[in-house]
Amino acid sequence: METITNLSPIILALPFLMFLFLGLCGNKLFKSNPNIAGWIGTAGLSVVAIVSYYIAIQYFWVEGKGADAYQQFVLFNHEWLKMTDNLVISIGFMLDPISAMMLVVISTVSLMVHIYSLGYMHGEEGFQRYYAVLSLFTFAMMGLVVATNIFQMYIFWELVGVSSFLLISFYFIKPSAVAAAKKAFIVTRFADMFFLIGILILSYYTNTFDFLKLTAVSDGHATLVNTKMCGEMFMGLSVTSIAMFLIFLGGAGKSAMFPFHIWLPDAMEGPTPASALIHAATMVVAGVFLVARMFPVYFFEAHDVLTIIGYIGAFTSLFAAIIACTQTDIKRVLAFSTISQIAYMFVALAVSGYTSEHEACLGYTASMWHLFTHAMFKACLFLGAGCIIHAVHSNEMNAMGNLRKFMPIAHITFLVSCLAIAGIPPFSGFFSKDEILVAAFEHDKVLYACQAFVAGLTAFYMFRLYFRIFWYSENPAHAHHTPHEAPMNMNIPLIVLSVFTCFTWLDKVFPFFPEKITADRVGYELETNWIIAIASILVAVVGIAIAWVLYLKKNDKPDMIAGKLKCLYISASHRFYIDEIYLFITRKIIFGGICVAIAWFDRHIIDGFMNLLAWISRELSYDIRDVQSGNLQQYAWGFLVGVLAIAMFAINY
Amino acid sequence: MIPVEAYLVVSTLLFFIGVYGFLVRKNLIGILMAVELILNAVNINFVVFNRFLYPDHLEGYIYSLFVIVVAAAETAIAISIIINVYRKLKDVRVDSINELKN
Amino acid sequence: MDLDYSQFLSMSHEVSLVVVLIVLLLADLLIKNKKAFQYLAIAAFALHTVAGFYSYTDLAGDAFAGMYVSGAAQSFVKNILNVGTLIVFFFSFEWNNNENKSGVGEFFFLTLSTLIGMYFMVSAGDFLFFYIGLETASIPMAALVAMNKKGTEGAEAAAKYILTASFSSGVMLFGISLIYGACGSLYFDEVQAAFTNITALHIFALVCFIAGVGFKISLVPFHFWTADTYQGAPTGITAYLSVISKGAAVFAFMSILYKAFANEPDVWQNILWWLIVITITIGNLFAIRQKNLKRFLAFSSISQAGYIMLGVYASSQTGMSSTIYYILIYMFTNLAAFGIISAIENKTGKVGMDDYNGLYSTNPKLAFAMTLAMFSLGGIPPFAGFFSKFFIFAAVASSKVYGDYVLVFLALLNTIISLYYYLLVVKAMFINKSESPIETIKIDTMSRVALLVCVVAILVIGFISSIYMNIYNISDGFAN
Amino acid sequence: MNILSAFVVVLLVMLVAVFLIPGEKKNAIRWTMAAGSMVILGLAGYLVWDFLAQREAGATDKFLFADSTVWYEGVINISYSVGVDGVSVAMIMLSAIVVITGVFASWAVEDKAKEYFLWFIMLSIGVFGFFISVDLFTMFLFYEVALIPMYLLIGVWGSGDKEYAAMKLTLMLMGGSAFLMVGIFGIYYFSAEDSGALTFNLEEIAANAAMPIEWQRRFFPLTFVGFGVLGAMFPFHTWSPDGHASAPTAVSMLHAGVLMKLGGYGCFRVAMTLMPEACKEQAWIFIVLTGISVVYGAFSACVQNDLKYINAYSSVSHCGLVLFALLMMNQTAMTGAILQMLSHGLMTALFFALIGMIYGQTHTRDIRYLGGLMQVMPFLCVCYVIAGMASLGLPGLSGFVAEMTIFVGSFAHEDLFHRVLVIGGCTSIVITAVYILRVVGKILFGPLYKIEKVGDQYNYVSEHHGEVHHYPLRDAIWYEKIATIGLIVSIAIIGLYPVWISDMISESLEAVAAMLN
Repeated sequence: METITNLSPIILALPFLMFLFLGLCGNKLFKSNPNIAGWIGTAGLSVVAIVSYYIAIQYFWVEGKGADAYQQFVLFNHEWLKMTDNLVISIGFMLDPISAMMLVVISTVSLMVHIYSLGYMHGEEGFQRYYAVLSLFTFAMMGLVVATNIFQMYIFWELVGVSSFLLISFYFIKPSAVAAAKKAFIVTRFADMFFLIGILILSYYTNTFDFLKLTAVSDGHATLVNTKMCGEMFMGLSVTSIAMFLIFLGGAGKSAMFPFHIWLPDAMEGPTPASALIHAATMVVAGVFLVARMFPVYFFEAHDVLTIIGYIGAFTSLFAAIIACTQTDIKRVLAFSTISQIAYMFVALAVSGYTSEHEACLGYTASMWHLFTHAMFKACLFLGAGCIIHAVHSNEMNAMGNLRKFMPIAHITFLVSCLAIAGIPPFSGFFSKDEILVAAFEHDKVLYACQAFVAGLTAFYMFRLYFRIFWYSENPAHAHHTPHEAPMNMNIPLIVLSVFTCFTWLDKVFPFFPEKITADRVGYELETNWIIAIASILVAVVGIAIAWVLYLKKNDKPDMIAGKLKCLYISASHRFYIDEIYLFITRKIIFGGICVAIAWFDRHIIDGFMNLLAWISRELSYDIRDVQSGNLQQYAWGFLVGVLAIAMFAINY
Repeated sequence: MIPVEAYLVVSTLLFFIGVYGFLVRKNLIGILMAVELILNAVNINFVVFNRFLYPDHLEGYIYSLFVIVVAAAETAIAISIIINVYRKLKDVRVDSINELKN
Repeated sequence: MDLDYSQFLSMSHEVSLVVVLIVLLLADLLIKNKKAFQYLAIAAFALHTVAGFYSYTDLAGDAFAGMYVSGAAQSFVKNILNVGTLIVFFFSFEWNNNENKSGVGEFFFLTLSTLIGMYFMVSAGDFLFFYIGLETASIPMAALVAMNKKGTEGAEAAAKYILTASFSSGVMLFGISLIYGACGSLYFDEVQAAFTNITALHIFALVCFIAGVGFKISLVPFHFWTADTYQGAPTGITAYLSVISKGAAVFAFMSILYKAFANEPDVWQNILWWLIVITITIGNLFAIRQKNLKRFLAFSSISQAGYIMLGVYASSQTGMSSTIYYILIYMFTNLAAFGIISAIENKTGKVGMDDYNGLYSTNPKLAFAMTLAMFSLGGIPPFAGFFSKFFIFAAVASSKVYGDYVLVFLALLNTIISLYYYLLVVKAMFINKSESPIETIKIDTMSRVALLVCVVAILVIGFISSIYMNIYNISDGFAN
Repeated sequence: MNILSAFVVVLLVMLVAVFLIPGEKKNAIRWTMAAGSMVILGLAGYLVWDFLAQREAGATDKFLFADSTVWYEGVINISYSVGVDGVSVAMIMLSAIVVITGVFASWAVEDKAKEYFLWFIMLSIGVFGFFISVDLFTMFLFYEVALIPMYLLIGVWGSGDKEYAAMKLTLMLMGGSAFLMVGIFGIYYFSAEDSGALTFNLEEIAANAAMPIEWQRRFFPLTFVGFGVLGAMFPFHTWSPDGHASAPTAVSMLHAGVLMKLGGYGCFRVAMTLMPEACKEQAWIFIVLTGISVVYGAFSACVQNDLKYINAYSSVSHCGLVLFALLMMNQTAMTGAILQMLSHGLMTALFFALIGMIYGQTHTRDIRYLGGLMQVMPFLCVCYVIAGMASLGLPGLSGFVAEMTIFVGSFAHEDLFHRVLVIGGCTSIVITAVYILRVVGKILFGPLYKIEKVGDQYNYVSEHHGEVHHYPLRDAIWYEKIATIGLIVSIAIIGLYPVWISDMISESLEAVAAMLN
């Protein structure tokens, strides 16, 4: 235990120090040879990874297991800002199953991305900056998952937001990148505002930020919230529900749930490895993590919100999947698939129960499980896409095709990951997604149907992607410029990550999640529900088959179908015009309407009033000038009238 | 005998005649004379008050004497200044001295 | 009762001034060298001033059966007047040497005789003596105003001054006569006893009296002469008018209000409330657009008169002390301003505000001094003007009456306008660019010394609390 | 000598020194300024340290380092009394930092440098004097001493429509102090029961609490508005955009960074502390007003094109937040308000410094005519991004600490209406992000705009009715770096480890908060 406690600060401190070091003096020191900065970053991060692995292993197999449930350790908790005696923001380190799991996910993917970037970002302007920001992001993400109190989470929440901003705007000379970065930051910021308000409401009633206090459960209630907030109403709604819904909105912003999803596709302007790390594997699941973290509160005190979350999730996953079918920019396809997969996780949480008796909390487990697996294969997909883009210098499908013979490693890993995400056994995605479907089935048939359909879509668009890239027809461009296999330091991460997806079926690995990661932290035996499993496999296969038919070879069926479903296709390919709506609201209404009006009001009414006062006094002074006429007798008149008037006044006073 | 009010009426009339003169006369000398009327009204007041109301002191009489004296001095200066004006402007009408205004 | 000559001892100020006068009268006949005469005159008057300081506490007492009263307060006031006059002499030195060669003797003689008139006003014990003082102070003033030989302005200013003065003194006398009729006495203390159970007659009399004195202090609407006369008069005399004669009139006015009309303060406070508001506002509104600095300062001094009257309005010992304090500081400040104007006018003949554009680049010292004066007039700390304003407002506010706070508030709002036009001068000197700024000038030693004195006074007086304390301690001398 | 008086004395010495140095010896003057302000900074640092030490040692009286000398007595009781609690210490530290950075930021002033620095010192004297005073009269004296140099500093050394701006600023602030003065008289003459001796001493007045409520009702609004004008409270804020836009760099820094804090500080120290009952009654009016200025300022900042206007309006928004939180009248919110003063002071000073440095080279502040500066002057631009992040409340920088304390504290208000207002205030954090990123995206990022590269030299090309100017561009030079880095470091210190300063402030607010509830 001591070792863990002593090691744990490294996980936060080291990335932060690396950020400061690389950020402040990276450019100066390594001007001649930027790669050193990359190596330093990678080395530092591998240390972090080792430490997190060690801690996770120690926790899961040695320290964590309590009498019946896994304990929640607070390894350290330093007072950072004291607002009142109770409302204290601390920077701490909480170790419990989900945070331990997240440590592994983050450090793994981050390390892979670090290694990968050594090749991918080689020779880029601002290489040091890139690694500095990666370190910053790792620091922030780690701090987020190990947060001991909701405000610490909010702090690091903002930090991941800004590091995402910095990475998206990495190519800050490209206006599109800048625009995307602004969009990402502002949209998430907008959601964060709700998060903040939620925190305010919650802390106002419960008078604490501490997760342990907030999520403490006894006899079917999240005790604190229940006692403090039960029955509090605001405008006919339970305050608890409002608060928890607002907090969820925060999560929805980061996790790109509808209607906050618009930033994620644009965020692909950033360097591909960064997208893999932030916008596929880790940051975007922060919302899921948040809901999981507050799960007891949601489940016991705001179950209506949980239901809403379920339906939002379901809708988003469907919505995103449909769009993904029509995109031609491979990174955007992946982005939408990410949105849809994260929505899955939300659905899983929504359909989960709390106790682990007869698999009630299967959804919770499945959600975290899917989070894990998805992180791995989606990162792998992105990195693979990175290799491809690196090879053909384009994001567009049309620039690709038939690449399998040029870049076999990328091809294999990509295929594996596609199979995983499509939910084909024995790859990891199958298991996690299957559990989600089971949970949904047991809880709510509508959601199940929706998710099952989305599973099919997923399989379809992923393999559409796969076929378009690696099969389809030779692209004439390749004749004079042959795509080449990526360097080794880019391929290793692909291999590693794809390996992660392959061994879930082992009965050493398989029971890990059910045993260790459950809502009440009590493990249980999981046996597979074969009916649903088969159903989902079938759906997936159908999806793949359709993709096979349409995209294996170049043919006109896709256009024909697109012609059939014209309006659907068009609107889907325009992402259902959500961005345009946003643009209209922000540009026309808020900017053109409110801001301009206020600015005008300020200049002309408020300021005008002040100027008016000045003008009045000046005019007055000109109007009365003739009183001083220079004529002696008029002076005397004034004198006399003055005397009489004053006399009148004084006498009648 | 004539009541005190009568005198006061006279003096008040005189005062306002003087004021009127000051306000309407166009000639500086005339204006000066109007001032004299005002002062005389004042003198009447003092004398009358002293004589009728407070006969046991002489303050009113004294005062009126002083007023007469001061008035003389004032007139002297005023006349000389008016002459000065005449030298400068060849004119002693009040309208002629409104260079300084506003 | 038979005349007791020892009473003249209590008139030491007047006596020594008369001596100075006679000496100068003779010297004017004997000494042909004007410069030497000036030195003599200034020296003699300086001597008188110093003597005044040494004789100002112990010689309390009255003369002429109480027509003349003198005490610590009165003699302090006279000392202030002396200092002011002395500074004016210093500033006028250059002018006397050049434009006024012919009339140096008259200049001093007339000035000093007005001064003696002011002495009388200040330590008047009854209306007769006050009236004599008033006229003695104002009649020679007309001649002084007329000493401006350039163009027709001097003559016109003098004519306007003397005629309106006589008119106003006529009105005032009418009032006094009515007061006499109503109260049966001209002694302030007896009037105080008799001036009760007010009738319309009393009020009308009072108003006439206020009008007469308000003319000297140039309160609106009795102020019309001010601007024209100030503009027309020689700058030195303008300074003298705007500070010394105004100050003396205020003292006299205050002492009379506090003595003769002490029993019915509400009556004249109501009148003053309105007079003050109107005076400050009108003065400011006129000052805003003035281009001629002398005229500008004339209107500024009108609004300043309004502020001064605030202290009178307070009708308390604090009010008196703050009034005296205000005038003391106002004297130094305004004299500094006029000193600079006259210095520049003597050298270049320029008095327009636009002529001052870019003055800082050519004459930084003058511009700096002018800035101090303007800030002080505007009541900006840490300059003396701030303290005087603060104390005079405090005197009004001390009554804890709502109406008084309203008055203070209105006055303060007016300070914004006044600050505006004071800053206009600063702006002209520091900010405005000018293709033909006033060339660098070297002002004569006399003016420089006087200017230095004023500037130092502006800078330090506020910080030396003992000054205000002393004034406070002596200023009960007015009420008895 | 008392350490607090030492601040003023040192400044006076600087005043004399600079006055004596002949104007053409510009470097001598600058280094005198630098040395002097270093001393000030040292004093401030020592003050903080010693203050904390004494509190540790258990010094319990409200004002430490108290010292009092009778000035006027009897007719009117004025004494030069100094003393500091946590709030004033924080403010003094802020002023010291801003002053020294301001000195370095105005290193490049060539025209009439001597006079410039003279007025600059005058301004600083007013600021420090204000913060150390516990006597209402001296406080007010220093307050106005701080106001008036602005006129000349802006009017002479400013840019754009400077005469107008300077005059407007001066008159509006003087108008504020006109309101204020009436309030001060009221406070003074009701400072004690009829028997007791009147006093200007804040502590005694608060202790006597002799002002009857019906008079408080009259004087509280006057006093609050009087200070509120300087605190840029809606609708009395319009001096701020023009004033800041026209002022020279260091003056904007000092004015937005420190002088506007006088407003909030005064509102808290004088209006609220001395007239609590009326404050409780009328707080809601001003809460609404300030709440408006929070959102209003942010919104109008979104569509400005002049960098300084953007920052001025954001100042309106942030300072509105200060008063807003103060009026919530609980310890946490007030602590947040003071923190916000600190952080806003630092970051807005940083903003103005950077804007000044950019403007000094491009000769335009219009964001429509700027772009891609990040490639040209990376140092300045990175600093600008950091400032922006601080201003939109990024954790780890001071803005976040302040705003979160304010929101949490204000939301603890027991009245629902107030809590709803707080939620309204929260929207400002989004709008802030919008206008900050608008600037960052437009002028720092993106491709070069109106900038041409000749060899290694970048030139800014501006055609100004007809003729074309080429202004060479460069990155920051040493004194600019000192100024910006100094500010950034202090922002980061507060942001990374806020607990000590927030505790220091909060403990000195305990009594007031208790009294106001």
